Amino acid sequence: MSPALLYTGSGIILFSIGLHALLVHRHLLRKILAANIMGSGVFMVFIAMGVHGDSGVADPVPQAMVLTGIVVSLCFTAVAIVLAVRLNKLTGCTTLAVDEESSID
Amino acid sequence: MTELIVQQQWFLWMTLLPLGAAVAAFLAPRQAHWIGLVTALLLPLCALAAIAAATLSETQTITAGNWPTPLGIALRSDGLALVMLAVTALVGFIISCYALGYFPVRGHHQSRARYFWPLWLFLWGGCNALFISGDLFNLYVTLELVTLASVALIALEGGKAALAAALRYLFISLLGSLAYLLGVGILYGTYATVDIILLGDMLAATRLNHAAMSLMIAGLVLKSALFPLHFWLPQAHTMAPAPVSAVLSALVVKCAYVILLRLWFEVFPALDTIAIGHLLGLLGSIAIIWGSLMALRQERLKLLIAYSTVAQIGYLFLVFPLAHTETMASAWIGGVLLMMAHACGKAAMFMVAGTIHHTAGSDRISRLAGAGGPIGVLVVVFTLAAGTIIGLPPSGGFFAKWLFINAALVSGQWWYLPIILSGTLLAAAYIARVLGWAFLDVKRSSYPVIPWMMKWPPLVLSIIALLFGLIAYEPVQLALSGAPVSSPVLVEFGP
Amino acid sequence: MELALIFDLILLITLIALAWLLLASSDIFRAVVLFIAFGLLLALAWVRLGAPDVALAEAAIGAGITGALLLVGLGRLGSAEHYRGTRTRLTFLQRLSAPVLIGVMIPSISLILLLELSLHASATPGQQGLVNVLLDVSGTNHGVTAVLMNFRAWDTLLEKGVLLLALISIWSLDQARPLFRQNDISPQLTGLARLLLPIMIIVAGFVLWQGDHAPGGAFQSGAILSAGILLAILVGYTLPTRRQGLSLRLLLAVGFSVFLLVAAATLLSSDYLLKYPDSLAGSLILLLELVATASIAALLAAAVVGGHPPDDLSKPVDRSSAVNGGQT
Amino acid sequence: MSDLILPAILLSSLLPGLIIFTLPEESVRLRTTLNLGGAVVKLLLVALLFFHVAKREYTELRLPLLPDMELVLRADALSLLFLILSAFLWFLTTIYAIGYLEDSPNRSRFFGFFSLCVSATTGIALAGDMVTFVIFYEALTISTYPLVIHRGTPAALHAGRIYLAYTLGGGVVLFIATVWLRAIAGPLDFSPDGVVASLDPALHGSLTIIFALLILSLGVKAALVPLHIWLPSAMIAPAPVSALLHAVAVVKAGAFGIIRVIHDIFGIGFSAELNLLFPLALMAAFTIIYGSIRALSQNDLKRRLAFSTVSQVSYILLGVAMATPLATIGGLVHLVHQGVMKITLFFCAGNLAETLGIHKIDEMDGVGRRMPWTMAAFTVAALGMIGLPPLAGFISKWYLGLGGLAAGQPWVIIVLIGSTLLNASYFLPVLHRIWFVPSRQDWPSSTLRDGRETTWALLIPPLITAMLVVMLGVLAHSVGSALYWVELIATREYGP
Amino acid sequence: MALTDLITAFLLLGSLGFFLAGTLGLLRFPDLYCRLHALTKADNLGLGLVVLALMIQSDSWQVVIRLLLIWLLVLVAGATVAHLIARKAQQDGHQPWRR
Repeated sequence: MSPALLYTGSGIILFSIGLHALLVHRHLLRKILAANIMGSGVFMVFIAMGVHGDSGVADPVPQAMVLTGIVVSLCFTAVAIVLAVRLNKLTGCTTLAVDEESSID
Repeated sequence: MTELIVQQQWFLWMTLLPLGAAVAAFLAPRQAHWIGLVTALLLPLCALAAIAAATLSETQTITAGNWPTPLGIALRSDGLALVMLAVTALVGFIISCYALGYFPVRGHHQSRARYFWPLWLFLWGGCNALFISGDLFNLYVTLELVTLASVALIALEGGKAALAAALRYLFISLLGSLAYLLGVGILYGTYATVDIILLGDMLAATRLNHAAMSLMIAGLVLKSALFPLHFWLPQAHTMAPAPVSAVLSALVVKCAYVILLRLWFEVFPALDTIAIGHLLGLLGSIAIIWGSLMALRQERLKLLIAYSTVAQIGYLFLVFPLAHTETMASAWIGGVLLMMAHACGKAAMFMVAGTIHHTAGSDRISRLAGAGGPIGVLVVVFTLAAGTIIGLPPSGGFFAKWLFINAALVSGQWWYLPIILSGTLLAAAYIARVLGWAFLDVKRSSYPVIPWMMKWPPLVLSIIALLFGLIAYEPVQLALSGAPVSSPVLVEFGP
Repeated sequence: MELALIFDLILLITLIALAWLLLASSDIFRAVVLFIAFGLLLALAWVRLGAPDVALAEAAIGAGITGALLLVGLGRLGSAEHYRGTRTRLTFLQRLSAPVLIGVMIPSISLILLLELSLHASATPGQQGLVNVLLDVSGTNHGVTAVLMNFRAWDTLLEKGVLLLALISIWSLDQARPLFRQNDISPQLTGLARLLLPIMIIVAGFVLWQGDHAPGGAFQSGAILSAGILLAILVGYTLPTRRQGLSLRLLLAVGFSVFLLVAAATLLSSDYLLKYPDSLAGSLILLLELVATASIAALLAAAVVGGHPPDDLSKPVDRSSAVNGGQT
Repeated sequence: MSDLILPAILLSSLLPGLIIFTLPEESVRLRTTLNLGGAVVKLLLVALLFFHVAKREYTELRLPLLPDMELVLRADALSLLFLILSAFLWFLTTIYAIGYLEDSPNRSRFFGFFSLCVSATTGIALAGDMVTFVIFYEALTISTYPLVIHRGTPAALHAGRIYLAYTLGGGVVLFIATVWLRAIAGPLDFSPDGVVASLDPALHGSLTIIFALLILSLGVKAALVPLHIWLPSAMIAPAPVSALLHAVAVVKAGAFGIIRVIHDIFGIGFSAELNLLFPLALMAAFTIIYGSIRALSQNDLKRRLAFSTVSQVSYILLGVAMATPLATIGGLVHLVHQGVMKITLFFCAGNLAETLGIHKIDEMDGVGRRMPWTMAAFTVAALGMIGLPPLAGFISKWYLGLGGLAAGQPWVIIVLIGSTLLNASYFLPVLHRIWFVPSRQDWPSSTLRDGRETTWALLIPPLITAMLVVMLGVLAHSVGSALYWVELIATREYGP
Repeated sequence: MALTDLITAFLLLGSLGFFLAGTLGLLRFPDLYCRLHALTKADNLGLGLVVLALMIQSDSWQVVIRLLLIWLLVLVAGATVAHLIARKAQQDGHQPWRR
């Protein structure tokens, strides 16, 4: 059991935990947290699978990709939070439950 | 002159131009609409130049920075990319014209107008960057660019339903793209490259690769709203302002699908895709029937159109099971043709629905009763555009269905015939229902005058959509250049 | 080696447990705080994986900016967490899809992946070698920076676009609202800010310069600067907002614009997107990093503030909210 | 020049149609000019083409659609037959429709689709291969649907739904059959010997199924029993539409398609070899009798005419299905003759409805005194339908009978005689009511200044077509008549 | 094992004690003000010991200065934050715990 494999597996577990929470939870902030944890899991797979041998130095290419990915997921988080706040201001809810009733017009 | 055209990498300019214009529109909000219009005028010209350049030059792939491919990002001007660039330029141009009328520069909603332009230009640039990308990670970044812009555009309407739809779309997209990205990560970990061409050469049929493939396909299927993962689409597409609905249905859904096409035909041919192909075909078939039935039940025009998109996406996914060795080109071209035709037709339909909403005060289908005068013309435009959705000749949809049926017959998968046919009839039924209301002989109220820009652009686009089949030869030839398929387009039964 | 493995194990178990706890906790504030802790531990994991660049970014973003975003958002959402009241009517398929996904797909996919990964671990040499070979001509001495700013600069350009786009999206959604009550500035905080701001600027500059040969770079540096800006906002600093905040807009957009201009210039001169001339590569990357840092700092801070500046439009706005919103 | 004439013929109605869509309701003059201008231009172009084809100068235009698929427009003798018929009758119907729809709402919409409909019909006539034919055939379906529901009443919408269900259902079957045939046989250019005769005998089974699918799908529009349901219900449409549907566009498109399939895709010899024609002949014969019997019991004038159409169109199919030169002549010439006669009848029925509000046969007592000219035209056409010599209908039936004998199928004679008797028994009572029964009510007197029975626009077209009914019969053997032209086709088809 | 290592270990163990005490205080003390008190005091000292331990281990004076800076910054930030929290609590009306 090499450390790289350990981290890869943990990444997948984090991804799954996040996926589960994203689907199950209603509260918008919790969904956002879940998506972030999913993302962390993916990034961990990226980096850990790029670790080769015992050199202990990760491949710079996936590192760069993960940096890009972190920024992208930060952007989504920021927009999602503002959307959630805005929605909360209009409906008083912190969930997506509103669109069923208001979908008529 | 010729040299000037060949020497410039026009397809790259097509990504830089809208992105630059988006920044400009952000910096100068009062001039945003002019910046948008000029860009929308320039991009079709660039597309023509890019096509001309591509037909004259040999190379279809360059890399950013000219670094060798495992390291650099491949940017491709192959047939698929050029065709999508061109269609996006055409549809985008017309939608931009329409948006000029839809978002008045002065008056109550001017903040929406100001933010529409930079967001839309970002989306356009993102789409273009996506179409030319030959690198799985770069595709992820471009896809997210497109998604984020779409989310903001949906939310632009400002109502709570729109915000909820936008937020749901955001979560769904995140889910989809993270699944895709996980697959990319696994592929990179195994092969140390994310270049489509290199991966296509190296990939072996291991279980790990199959898992990566499943993840990527699942993520993209979610993003392209295939049944049963379509549940987010109707709300997202109907709650947005009309030009945005047009953009989403015509272009954004296609983005994920284009990636899927590239993956399926260029990255994964070595893998065992038959079962997944059949699964996608099955889901596509259900989507056709389910989407059409739901469209038939809708009370609101925009929802009807959105569900029709769900059904049309179903057709797109028939490509995968139908693409056997001998029918590969049929299915592939059919899919590409349907994408183009649907982009034109659906954009026109959403724009008409927006205009009707604007004019009649609601997009309830029953409000169309006795539609005459200005609305009558709109209904006609709607019908013309719907021709391509039903698959009436000479629209592109007709020839796409021809190719699908041809592929289904020759590959011996006759069970897709009744699906395609009932989809056609159901589509005719839901369009006829709209027409029926519009033709209903009742006394009608007078309607306000329709702005010029909200009437003519959809008309032009719907006529293009209806007659697309007559001019499809050139686009199809273009798409075939550098296509990952090499069988004849119209296949005959083998001996 | 064994000790290291045990450390890894403890770290990963803690991470997973934290993730589970924070997602399952009934108190959303607690979840956010745990998430910040999760981010810090994750940074440790990146260090363990030999990715200090990512670790820096994770600490600055995962724990820092994202945490700030979440806390500010939580504050604005209000404490009322009445999401049990309205139950959504799910369709049958929606009802079905979640359990199927959770119950069948996740375990099976995870299992397959884990099984396969154990067979395929470290099958390829990666691109380490290639990057090292080309490092000399890349204009920088640090692998990750070379990849980010040169080899895969197109990705980075688009990523900068995403960042700007996110801000435009935020501005399109809402008007900036105050982060705090105006009469609430503590003199101690002001003192701290006076002390910290210069240090932060120096540290940001250091991290940026560091990026040329060691972990660091525009993003990490920008994140530090943005924290400084937020601190400045918290103690009541304002920027002039004449001409609809054009200067602010320029600052936000300059990173992406310069990147675009460089892309256009290289495309014009060499027919290849973002192919820097050999002699200019170093200075171009430095320029790009500088403007990117400035923009990132402004963008991140503006994202936390959340909303367009109040004078963005001519329509009348609520005076009280116009005071300290978008003047990063 | 001759390359451009074919698209020009198409565009002469397509372009005015598209422009008319965008016209506001009030611009009557511009719309009328466009309508008539397009019709006249088309007529002139068709005449020009006629002389080319008469000299055996066939023009052809190919436009690539997909790799290995082309849009083929070609003018041969058979297409000219249909083309002349549609161009000429469109011209008259346009005049009639302008008069008929005066002051009614939504005229821009109506004339727009009307022009599209004629463009599609023209395209069907000029189609040079099966793909092109299918394209225009489906286009015809969709452009007639708005015309059928034009009135916007619930009944009209219901009829429209039935119409659409039948024709589109037929359309998709035709589509599949064509794709299948294309996948078996390659390019499907119409050629006198057919294109499938040389195929591997192992494929004959598939070919038989395809033939059946083609005939069934085309039979929807040609109103073969039991696929005819839509036709009587579509009577709800305005009279010019009915006239066009029955005489020129829709039913004829179906019949024309069947002719094309038998003659130019499968080839007469090959069809006969596969024993495909006899079932068709039986179906046609059954339709002839069934349509006539149903017509007997209809009180609504237009419904009676509709069932008469069901019956009469199958004469064409019967003639074609018997596969002898004489029978073919009879069938093809009936394509023209039935069109001219039936359009006259519908014009007259429209005049009754528009001027006097008469829809039912039992309201027609003595109407001949109030509208003598219209009723004279009606009488001529009805007698022609019955087959009274020397009118047009007689010529068709004569050749059909001769053809049946020549083919060794004397039962055809019985069918013809039976149908003639039935024709007589549903038309003669109407004529009797018109002329000999005294009117039961006072008709509103003419509002026109000179006391004409109705406006010129409504009167001229039926008179011209009635005259044609006479001339096509009397002058059947002179140069330029329909019979002359059809004989030309038959000799080119079967050899001298 | 050199002397420096021994000292380092000793210092780290000491810091552990302080952290433990701080954490215990955080968990067990009755009100916010007491908890703040326990946390800031004990943790600052604990961190100081850790920093000291690392300083002994480091081999260049630059690192020593950096470590010192870090500790000072944490001290300042910790003090300010503790003050802010306490002030907010007081404004919100939290009464200090009394026996």
